[in-house]
Amino acid sequence: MVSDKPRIVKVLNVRDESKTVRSLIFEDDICSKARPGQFVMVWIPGVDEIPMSISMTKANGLAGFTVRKVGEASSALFDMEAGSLLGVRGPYGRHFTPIIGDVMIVGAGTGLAPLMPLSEILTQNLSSIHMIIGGKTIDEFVFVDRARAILSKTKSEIIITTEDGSYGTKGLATDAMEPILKEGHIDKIYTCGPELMIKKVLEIAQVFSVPIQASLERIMKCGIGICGSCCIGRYRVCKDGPVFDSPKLEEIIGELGLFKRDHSGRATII
Amino acid sequence: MVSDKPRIVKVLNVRDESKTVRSLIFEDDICSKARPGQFVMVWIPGVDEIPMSISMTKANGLAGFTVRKVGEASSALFDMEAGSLLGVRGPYGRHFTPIIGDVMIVGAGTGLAPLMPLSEILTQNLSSIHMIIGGKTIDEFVFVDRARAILSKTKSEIIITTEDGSYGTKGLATDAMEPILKEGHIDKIYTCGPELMIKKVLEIAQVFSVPIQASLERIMKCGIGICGSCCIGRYRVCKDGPVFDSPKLEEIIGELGLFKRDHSGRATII
Amino acid sequence: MQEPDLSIEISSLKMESPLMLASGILGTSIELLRRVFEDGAGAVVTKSIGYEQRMGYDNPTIVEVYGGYLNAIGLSNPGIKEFYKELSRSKIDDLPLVVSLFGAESSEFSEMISILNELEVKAYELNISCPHVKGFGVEVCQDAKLVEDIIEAVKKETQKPVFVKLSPNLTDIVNAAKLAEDVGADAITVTNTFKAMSIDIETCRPILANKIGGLSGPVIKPIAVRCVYEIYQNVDIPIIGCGGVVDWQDAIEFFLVGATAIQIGTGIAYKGLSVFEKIKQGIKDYLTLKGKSSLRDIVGLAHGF
Amino acid sequence: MQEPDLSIEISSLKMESPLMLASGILGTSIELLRRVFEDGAGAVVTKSIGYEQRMGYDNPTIVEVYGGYLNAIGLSNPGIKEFYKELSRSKIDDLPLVVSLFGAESSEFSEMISILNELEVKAYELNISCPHVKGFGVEVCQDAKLVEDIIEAVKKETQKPVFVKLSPNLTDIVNAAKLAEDVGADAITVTNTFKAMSIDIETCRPILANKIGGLSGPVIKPIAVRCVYEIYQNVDIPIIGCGGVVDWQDAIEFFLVGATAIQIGTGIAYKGLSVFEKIKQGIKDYLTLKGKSSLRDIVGLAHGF
Ligand SMILES: Cc1cc2nc3c(=O)[nH]c(=O)nc-3n(C[C@H](O)[C@H](O)[C@H](O)COP(=O)(O)OP(=O)(O)OC[C@H]3O[C@@H](n4cnc5c(N)ncnc54)[C@H](O)[C@@H]3O)c2cc1C
Ligand SMILES: Cc1cc2nc3c(=O)[nH]c(=O)nc-3n(C[C@H](O)[C@H](O)[C@H](O)COP(=O)(O)OP(=O)(O)OC[C@H]3O[C@@H](n4cnc5c(N)ncnc54)[C@H](O)[C@@H]3O)c2cc1C
Ligand SMILES: Cc1cc2nc3c(=O)[nH]c(=O)nc-3n(C[C@H](O)[C@H](O)[C@H](O)COP(=O)(O)O)c2cc1C
Ligand SMILES: Cc1cc2nc3c(=O)[nH]c(=O)nc-3n(C[C@H](O)[C@H](O)[C@H](O)COP(=O)(O)O)c2cc1C
Ligand code: FES
Ligand code: FES
Repeated sequence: MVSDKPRIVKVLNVRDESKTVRSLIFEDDICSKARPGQFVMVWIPGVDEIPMSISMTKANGLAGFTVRKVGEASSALFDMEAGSLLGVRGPYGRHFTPIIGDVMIVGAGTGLAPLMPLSEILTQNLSSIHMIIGGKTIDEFVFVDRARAILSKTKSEIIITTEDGSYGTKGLATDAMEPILKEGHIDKIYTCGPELMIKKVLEIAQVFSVPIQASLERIMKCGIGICGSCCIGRYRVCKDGPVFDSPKLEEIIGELGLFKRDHSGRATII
Repeated sequence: MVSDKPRIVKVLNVRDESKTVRSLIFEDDICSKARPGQFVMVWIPGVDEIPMSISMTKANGLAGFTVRKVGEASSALFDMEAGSLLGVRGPYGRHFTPIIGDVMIVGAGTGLAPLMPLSEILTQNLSSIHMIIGGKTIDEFVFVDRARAILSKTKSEIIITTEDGSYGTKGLATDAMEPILKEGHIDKIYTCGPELMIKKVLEIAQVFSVPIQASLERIMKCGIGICGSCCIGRYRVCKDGPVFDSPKLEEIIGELGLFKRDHSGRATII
Repeated sequence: MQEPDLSIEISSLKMESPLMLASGILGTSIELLRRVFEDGAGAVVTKSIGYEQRMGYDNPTIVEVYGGYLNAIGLSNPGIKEFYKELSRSKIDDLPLVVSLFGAESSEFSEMISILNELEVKAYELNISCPHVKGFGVEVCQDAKLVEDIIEAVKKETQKPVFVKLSPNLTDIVNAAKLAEDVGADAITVTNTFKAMSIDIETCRPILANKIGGLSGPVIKPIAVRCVYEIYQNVDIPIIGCGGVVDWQDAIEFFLVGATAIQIGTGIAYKGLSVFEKIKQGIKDYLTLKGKSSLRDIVGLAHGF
Repeated sequence: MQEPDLSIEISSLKMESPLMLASGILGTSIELLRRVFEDGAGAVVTKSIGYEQRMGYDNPTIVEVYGGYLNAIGLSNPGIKEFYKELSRSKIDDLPLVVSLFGAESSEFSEMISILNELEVKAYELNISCPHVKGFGVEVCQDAKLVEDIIEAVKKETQKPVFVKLSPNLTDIVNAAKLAEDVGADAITVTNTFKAMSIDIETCRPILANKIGGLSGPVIKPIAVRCVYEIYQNVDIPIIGCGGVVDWQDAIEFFLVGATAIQIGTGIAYKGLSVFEKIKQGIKDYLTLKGKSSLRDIVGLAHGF
């Protein structure tokens, strides 16, 4: 069994994904075997330890995650250079279960991070992917080129939406779902991104009776299912998630996109 | 790795070997794989824990030791019946290394216990055994029949000596060594029994330049080489022994048969 | 033969199973607490709640060491008023719910209890032994007068059973237990975690943000078992054993030295939530094998030697 | 690059390697002590010696638990006069030999030292912290006045360095260390074992004949590391870390929190006597990798954060 003690890894490579998003690549055999949707607890010595989805795994023992500069911890990660030391423990949590068939992927921002390795497996499985990537405006898109490259391997499509119309179709990512779902050939929907988007994806999927898997975020401390800080309903995002199926998502619909808990455990409006 | 916590075993069978010696047979996979010369720490709940040589191992997971009623602990063992519970940990220590060739075995009393399984392996290896069993008087012999059965498998001989002449030749076990050694075909000598006898065996073997292995006894507490109570010279009987080769025996000749330590660690005359 | 009886009572708290969820483990939301109960816990203890909201320490708050875990969560909690709301969100009368409380003075404890009093809380556990938060933990445990005040204040405020959770970071845990009994505690919970530390040798720094944390898990079991053994010889109120229970064998050890019930925390990290059912089954099988009809028949047996 | 320098000094005790044999481990005979020195220990500590002969407790005196061992040897020792003979049997002037002493009062300690004084003993370690022998162990440690008396008496009797070995079974080990420093101790050894217990669930009885024993090995390391860390922030004399060192990584943790030297006991059960050479090599490789020329460069580094 892998220990829940941080393994110190060296950042080998930092890749700019956008002005505020970077991917950090490091060598770690265990992480390189992560399944899509799993996350690691990343220790930034002297700063913090935060959960990050694995956004990349390579056969040669490399793995990576993709961070958006938000607060102190993510900025510290964003500012790391090749050679910096990090601790990682994990990978933790339930992963996306890839199927063979026609699938839809709905993502936004760094929510795309776990959806990239998922797409890789899906296209290896010869699944067709209808990928909808949403954003407020053109600047904040990441992974579009990488997605195109992955999707080129099967009969797939990418739909880009922006709220201001500066890139792709004007509107919300979820607006682009219905026309495709109406055709009736989508077997499964995968999604990750802002929780209100996820909630909308769930609702639309329910209308069309398509099963979904969504990756959620909550405050994490232990990452291993004992501290309770990541709870949502009767579930622990770190252990029962972060990827949840439709039935569980329906159970927690009363919290989804509505409230989450802060570091004290107090429920706060999202 | 096997834990150094007593494994509770049930005594399956008690065999009378003489008026004061009994063998206790129990089921324990780990002990059934002991090598000849290894010992177990036997916990008699509520009484004591003492070292006992494994005197018998069977392919079906059975093992046994043979105890002479001496003091409190050995008497408690002697009085045990089928169904009694014991704790065993081990097997511990260095074992006899059987060779293929012509060997001599010199034993007395319960010192024969580890020499029996050794003889079994030796005869399986088609070695010839010259076994000398010594005793004060006819009553205290054990394992003679078993030895005969084992030795019948190869060209071997058994010589019995008693100090009072009541059984076999009159004299000491060691008196019977020279005539055989003089023939010059003995490749190795194995011995276990009273320490003064072992010392004598060593001295005779030195004269004939035959390598020996002897199993020694000292007070044991830990059995795993950390407490130091079983020390003899720079060695620990439990870990560096109980079976010692000639070079090590020569190193400790100044203590052998002369003094040992009591439970306090104080050196006392043997 | 009939199934052995695992039900126990600690004062007015009736439990179908002697296995409780330890405080601080998943005890943040009422839904999670209920889930643990449904997964086989005989009673569930909430995370320790204080008067004011506390964010707790920064991450890393937890790290694995050989045979256990270190944590320095730092008593993060939403504050008593917010927690009252948490408990009011659903019916809890069927839930064997124990609320764990911490505080620096007796008045804090009594105010908190007065807030919770109308709810169907089944018992209180006073955490006067958190090893890594200054002013709330071991310091409290050490101060006999303060312990006395707190327990007395709490007993005045509520009729419900009051458990006092002790720290193993004390030279004389027996004295602390005796004192708690004398001033009216209904049970003793032993033990909380041990002050400990883990250093990362690559970066040369303590791993926990708070540097020092509390050690839990299998490593502390032999010490916790000894604490229960010693306390059992000196007090008459029930003892709730806690520390390193992962398998049913661990639980049996605690019962044999005198625990009436057992709490499980870190065991969940090793075995998941099925740890309760697995241990329950193991205890039943053990009792059956030993020909005992009730768990009560083995409590304290190790003292007969 | 040159090999990193592992030599250290604790007062007048010079050691080629910072790894010492802990007291009670193989320290019964001068030949065994010498062997451990030859196998790579920088210094060797004898079994704790008392004024009178003691047979110690009945067997079982040792039992393995998860991640460690429990022992209740019971301070068996031949008595100081007999031990004087033991040490006189051969030349010991080249041996970095530390004699561990226990006793119930200061006069016992000074008498013992006056007996040994003419021998080439290099230092004394006062074991005032054995957890399982009434009157000689934790009780001594707890009694500040007694600790003071003992150390003062010993310092009066000898010029040799005096190490004081503390118990982790104390609520406040830092205070005990400060006290020892104040009255003249030359170094603090932390820690001794933890009072603990193991029950056999088949026979329902404590396994050790003495029932309660001392817990050692990897399980206690995070607690011992914390003790060293806290003491380092409060005293200036050297600290000898002890508890659960099995691998070089464990040793490094102790150095980083401030240990000048390390003692190894139970590690020998896991790794045999080669444990000293293996750890020494690991430390050298670590220092080389980190570009440090001397072990001294890493002592206490974990306090920089
Ligand atoms: C399973 C999971 C996967 C994630 N994957 C990614 C990813 O791939 N890329 C990415 O950029 N971000 C990811 N996040 C979010 C990330 O962990 C941080 O929350 C985010 O980087 C902001 O952290 P900060 O401390 O810099 O910001 P702060 O300003 O300190 O915090 C901003 C908000 O971040 C959240 N946060 C802070 N600490 C934690 C914590 N310990 N656990 C969870 N949330 C926290 C809180 O909601 C907080 O209010 C993931 C979160 C989870 C739970
Ligand atoms: C490696 C080894 C293998 C042994 N194998 C056998 C065997 O196969 N059959 C057998 O009958 N005996 C064997 N013994 C001896 C046995 O362990 C006991 O010493 C013996 O049974 C007497 O014990 P007692 O406690 O009944 O007698 P007591 O009267 O209590 O003691 C008599 C003497 O036994 C010795 N003794 C007591 N306790 C111990 C102890 N813990 N460790 C070692 N010696 C002790 C002491 O010399 C003591 O003076 C062996 C000893 C060792 C070291
Ligand atoms: C992550 C974590 C958080 C804890 N929080 C609390 C707490 O809030 N209050 C409390 O009394 N004990 C707390 N504890 C201590 C446990 O309740 C328990 O006493 C200890 O972990 C030993 O039991 P275990 O080995 O079964 O975990 C916590 C333990 C852990 C591991
Ligand atoms: C078998 C055994 C005997 C011990 N005897 C003594 C002793 O006589 N005096 C003493 O100060 N410490 C004694 N100790 C404690 C050790 O010296 C050491 O402090 C403790 O075992 C922790 O270190 P470790 O984990 O490396 O073993 C003994 C420990 C063991 C395991
Ligand atoms: S982060 Fe602790 S339970 Fe999920
Ligand atoms: S019995 Fe302990 S070292 Fe041999």
